[in-house]
Amino acid sequence: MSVSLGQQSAANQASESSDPIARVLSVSRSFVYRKATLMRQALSFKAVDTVSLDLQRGETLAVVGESGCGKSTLGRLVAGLMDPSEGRAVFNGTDFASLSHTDWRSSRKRVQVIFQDAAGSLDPRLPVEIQVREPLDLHGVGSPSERSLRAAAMLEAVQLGRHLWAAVPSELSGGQQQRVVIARALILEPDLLICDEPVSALDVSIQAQIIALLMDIRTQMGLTLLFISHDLAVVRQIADRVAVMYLGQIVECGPLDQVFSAPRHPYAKALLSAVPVPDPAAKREKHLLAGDPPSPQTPPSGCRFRTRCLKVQPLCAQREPQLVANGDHEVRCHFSEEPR
Amino acid sequence: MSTSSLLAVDSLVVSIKARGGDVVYPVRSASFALERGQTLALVGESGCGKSMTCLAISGLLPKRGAISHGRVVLDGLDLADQNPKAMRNIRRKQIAFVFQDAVNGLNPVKTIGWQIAEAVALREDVSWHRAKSRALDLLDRVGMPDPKTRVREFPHQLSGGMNQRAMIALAVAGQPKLLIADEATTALDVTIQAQILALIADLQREFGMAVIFVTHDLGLVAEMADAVAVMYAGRVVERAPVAELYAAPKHPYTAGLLNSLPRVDRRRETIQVIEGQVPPINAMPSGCAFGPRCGLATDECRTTSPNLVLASGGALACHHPLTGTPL
Amino acid sequence: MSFVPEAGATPAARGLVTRLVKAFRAMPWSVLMAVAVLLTVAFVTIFARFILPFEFDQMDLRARLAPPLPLEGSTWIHPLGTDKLGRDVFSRLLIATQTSMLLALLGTLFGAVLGTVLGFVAAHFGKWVDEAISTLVDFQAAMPWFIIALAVLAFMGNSMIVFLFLMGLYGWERYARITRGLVLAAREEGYARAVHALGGKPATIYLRHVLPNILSPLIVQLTINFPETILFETSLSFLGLGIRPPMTSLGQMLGDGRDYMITAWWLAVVPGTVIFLTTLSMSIFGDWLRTRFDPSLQD
Amino acid sequence: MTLTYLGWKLLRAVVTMWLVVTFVFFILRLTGDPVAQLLPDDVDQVTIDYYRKLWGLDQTIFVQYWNYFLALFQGDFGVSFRDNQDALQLVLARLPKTALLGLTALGFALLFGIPFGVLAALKKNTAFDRFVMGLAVFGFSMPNFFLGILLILGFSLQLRMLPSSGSETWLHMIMPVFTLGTSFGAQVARYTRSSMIDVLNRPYMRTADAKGAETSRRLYLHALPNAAIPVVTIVGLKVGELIGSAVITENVFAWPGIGRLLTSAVAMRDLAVVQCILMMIALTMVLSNLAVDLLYGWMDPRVRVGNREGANR
Repeated sequence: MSVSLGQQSAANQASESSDPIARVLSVSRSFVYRKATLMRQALSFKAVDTVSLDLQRGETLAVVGESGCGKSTLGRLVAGLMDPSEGRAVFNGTDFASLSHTDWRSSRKRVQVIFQDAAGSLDPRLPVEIQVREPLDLHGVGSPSERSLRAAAMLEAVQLGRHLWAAVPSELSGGQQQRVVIARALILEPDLLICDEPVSALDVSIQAQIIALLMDIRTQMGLTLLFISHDLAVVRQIADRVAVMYLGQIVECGPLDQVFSAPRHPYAKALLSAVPVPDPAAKREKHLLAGDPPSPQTPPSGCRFRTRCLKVQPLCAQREPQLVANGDHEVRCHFSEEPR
Repeated sequence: MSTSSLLAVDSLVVSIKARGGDVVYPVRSASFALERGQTLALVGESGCGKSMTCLAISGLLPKRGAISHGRVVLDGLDLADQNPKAMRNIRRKQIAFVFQDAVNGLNPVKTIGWQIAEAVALREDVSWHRAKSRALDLLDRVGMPDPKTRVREFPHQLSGGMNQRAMIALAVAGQPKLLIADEATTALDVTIQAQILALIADLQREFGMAVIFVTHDLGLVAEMADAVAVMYAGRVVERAPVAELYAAPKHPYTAGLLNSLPRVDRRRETIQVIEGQVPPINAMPSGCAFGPRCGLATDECRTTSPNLVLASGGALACHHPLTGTPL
Repeated sequence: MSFVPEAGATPAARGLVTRLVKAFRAMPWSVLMAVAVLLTVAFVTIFARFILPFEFDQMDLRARLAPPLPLEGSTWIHPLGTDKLGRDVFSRLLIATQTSMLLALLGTLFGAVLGTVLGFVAAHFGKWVDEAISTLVDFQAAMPWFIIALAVLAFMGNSMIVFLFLMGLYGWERYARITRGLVLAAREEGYARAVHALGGKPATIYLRHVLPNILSPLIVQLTINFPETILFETSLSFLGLGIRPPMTSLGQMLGDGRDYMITAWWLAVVPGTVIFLTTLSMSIFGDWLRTRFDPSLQD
Repeated sequence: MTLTYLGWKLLRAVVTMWLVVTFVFFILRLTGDPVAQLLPDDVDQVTIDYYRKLWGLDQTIFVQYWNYFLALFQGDFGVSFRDNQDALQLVLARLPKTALLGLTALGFALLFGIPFGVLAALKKNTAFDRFVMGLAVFGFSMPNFFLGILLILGFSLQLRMLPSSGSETWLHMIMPVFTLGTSFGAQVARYTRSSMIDVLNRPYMRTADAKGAETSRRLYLHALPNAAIPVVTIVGLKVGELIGSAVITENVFAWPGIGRLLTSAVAMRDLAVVQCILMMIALTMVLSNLAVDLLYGWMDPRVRVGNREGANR
């Protein structure tokens, strides 16, 4: 795979803009939840089950869903951090599976990931300035003095006070740690940034700061963003397109405004209505779902959502609905609501 | 503060002795009142003292903590003066707690039924057999699926939502006058959160309980509360009926929070950010604690801490309250 | 909750050495005394040859079983008395301490390096390599090593090489277990995963990031194992296995002195006290180190 | 679930035993010709060949391995080299004395270790806590052979209160039990304390407090059942150490048990006896681990009844 260093030219970007920067084609990923022994076979379940997604250059796609729906696994598949059990994960036209170890490592200059646990993803022992510089060291970008300058510029860009650059992570607050993680991820000037719950561990006022920062940097650097979150309010603020996942599958995917203002899958509808709105005057319809989501280890037959669905029909247990597109809005439901 | 209120907290100060003899004050001044059957939301970011306030109310402060000033009056009785034994009786019958982490909040080696029955037996002198059957009724009441099986199961066998239902059953077993829900739904998924919120509202009506909702989620407050008390750095900085607070926040911190909050029902043009962070508990600035982050701060704010003053239907601690409607 | 230090606040000390120096000032008296004992033992271990008044095996049959100093009949020539062959107990004690400490140090370090390396190997390769190493770890943990050592010495004969080998294998499984767990944790959720995602090579991840971070718990384990290794050596030598005459170790001296308990009790008590003081000091120091380095124990 | 758990643990016990047997088999072969090892030096070639045939040493190593297993299964551990007695008989005759000493010491250690550990945890960071834990550090830093000698010096030679060797009366037991139990009890106290402190900080203890449960109820019904779980595990793991210490203690006090038999057999390279004792101890370890696993499963429902499907924490 060819990886160009530095800034991509505008012409280059324009010529590539038609094909997606990253795509997954019918990917699945299984995990073993009971190891094999002499007497019995191993049991596994699909955390991600036959998902296809395209990420267009410059867009922000949000993947939403509740815990255990497979959204984080999907993020890792797109990032090439995990091999799919089935299907292909393609970045810039190259299948991750076809890369050698060396090529895979240099592909990290183009794809970066931010995890939820900022404190955990930083080395507790090293000053943050060194850690922000480290990706340049790892990939041998520029001379040592250039690297330090770029690290400084990046720390300025994420607005981390200069007096904190020599601090170790435990001396920073959660918000500051997340700024360092963002700086470290962006110093290689990647094309694609995958954010896995980047703000959910943060306090309300700090959350707003980080979201504002991400939106700012996104515009400046022309980033493509895959934004994984359970917080639908944050997603509404930041995303262009949204994919809703339930038990390893995408149940609805489309432009943000269409999905949020007129969800067509009963799960998406219930999920959206369950999010409280900070406005006592807002009168909203509630679609209260009963029960817990079934275990991904034993998904129901037919439609996976049928055990909690308010409009379940006999058909739902018999046949699994497929993801059906209506324009750029896809829905997986036998009885999806007509677009308004 | 009206004397007929179920609960009146007045200038509460909580101190904690740290190792080495230092004393810190997680709660510096908390005042609010709660009427019977009403819901008060105690809102603030982590470390603002909201949980500590509730632990102080119910006598559950850690060993090194103490109420060093102020009054907590429940039904005419000042709880700050009560001995541990009396407080235990009050927790058995009058104040109940629902904690955030239900899975770890329940004892892993006891069955769900045992733990609820224990709460029943602690409230009234009934046979263990009777307490057990009450436990089953309670589980049924809180909407536990298949309660006959669940009553014999252990916390690790249940989902997070089911554990929180069990925790609520345990809390209402004593038929309390006051239920304190401390971030009770924070760890749950949003569809499960909606179920639990509906359940609490339902039980509140049925038992006529007053509820204190401790949370950082302003969306949740808007849906659940009658009145709100906003805390910042150990102080209640603004108090108001919920509609008023959201329509016209007067404290710059409240307004800042509301303006910075993303909403699921519409996209904001811009997110207005409160710069900076909460000051550390052992290095509070002089004057108003919010001063260093406030755009309206003046010299007065930097020198004198504003007192909580009663104002139309609520109370406010600010030298320069906002008057207009928010953006 | 983590707060930003205000400008002017002292930044927390970092680095093992800086932390140690800082910690030294805050040591309680018991730990200070333990450190003093350990430093003395270290001094003796290094300089025993230069300070001993007599050769440790130099006999003086005219002055057999002389008592130690404050007792009647004692002399300044033999401050700790002499043994059945008139050898100077003080000189023997110095050499015995040196032998015991060097053996314990070698054994502990060998076990630590072996265990740590195997822990990394198990975590890195996973699958059957991990299974095999984990099985060995379980086996070693399940069987009392002292008994195994006795049996091996019986089967293979009491040679120095076998003895060293047994000491080196003592306790390796604990390091392996700790290392494996910490490496896996760092890889699953932590900074190691993050550096991998940045494009770091495994060697970079392990040597630059993981090893320095897990050093503290490993050092703490070292301080726990060291006194146990001392006891392992001294116990075997006490039983007449392990170190045997003409060489001497603290255990060997004690085992020897046991036969003279009625007539010359000091022959047993003197080396026993040295063993006890050393293990005690190491335990006190190790405990203190653990509460400082293990945040879960600081409350 | 319970059955699977049990089966799994049994399997592990069998694997451990197999490893021990294999270990002994190979280490015996590794040291050279067992015939040369086991016979006096001056025997002629005919005798050597005779024994080689008798012990099947002329066959392949796999056949030998198999035969070795068969012999062990039939309780044939060989013949003691010293007096031509059956090794197993010799060991079994000594077993009750060692069991008496070991179990009494274990009881002594638990009797003191657990209550003091619990009390220290409840009175954390007080003078009492520091005193008990200081004592515990002394206890497990004291080498048991030295403790034994000090006791003999004090109580037998100076005060002449207790007998220094033998096992005839209960008076003979006092010093050995104390010697063997002290270090173990000190460790039990430490583990109990830290386990208890951990439990007392758990959220469910606050829940119990919020219910209005009184102190004794919180202690006995909520804290102790949880705190006991890790203590049981640790005690099980440390039984091996106890056996090791017993060998030394028996030596110090001339207690006629397996430990003393072992050391004398080792000194004389009486391999049949050594191998028999090794197997015996391995079996004890395996059985005690099994007992701990069962106890553990009984005490901890998270082990006994696994996760129900659909419970995603």
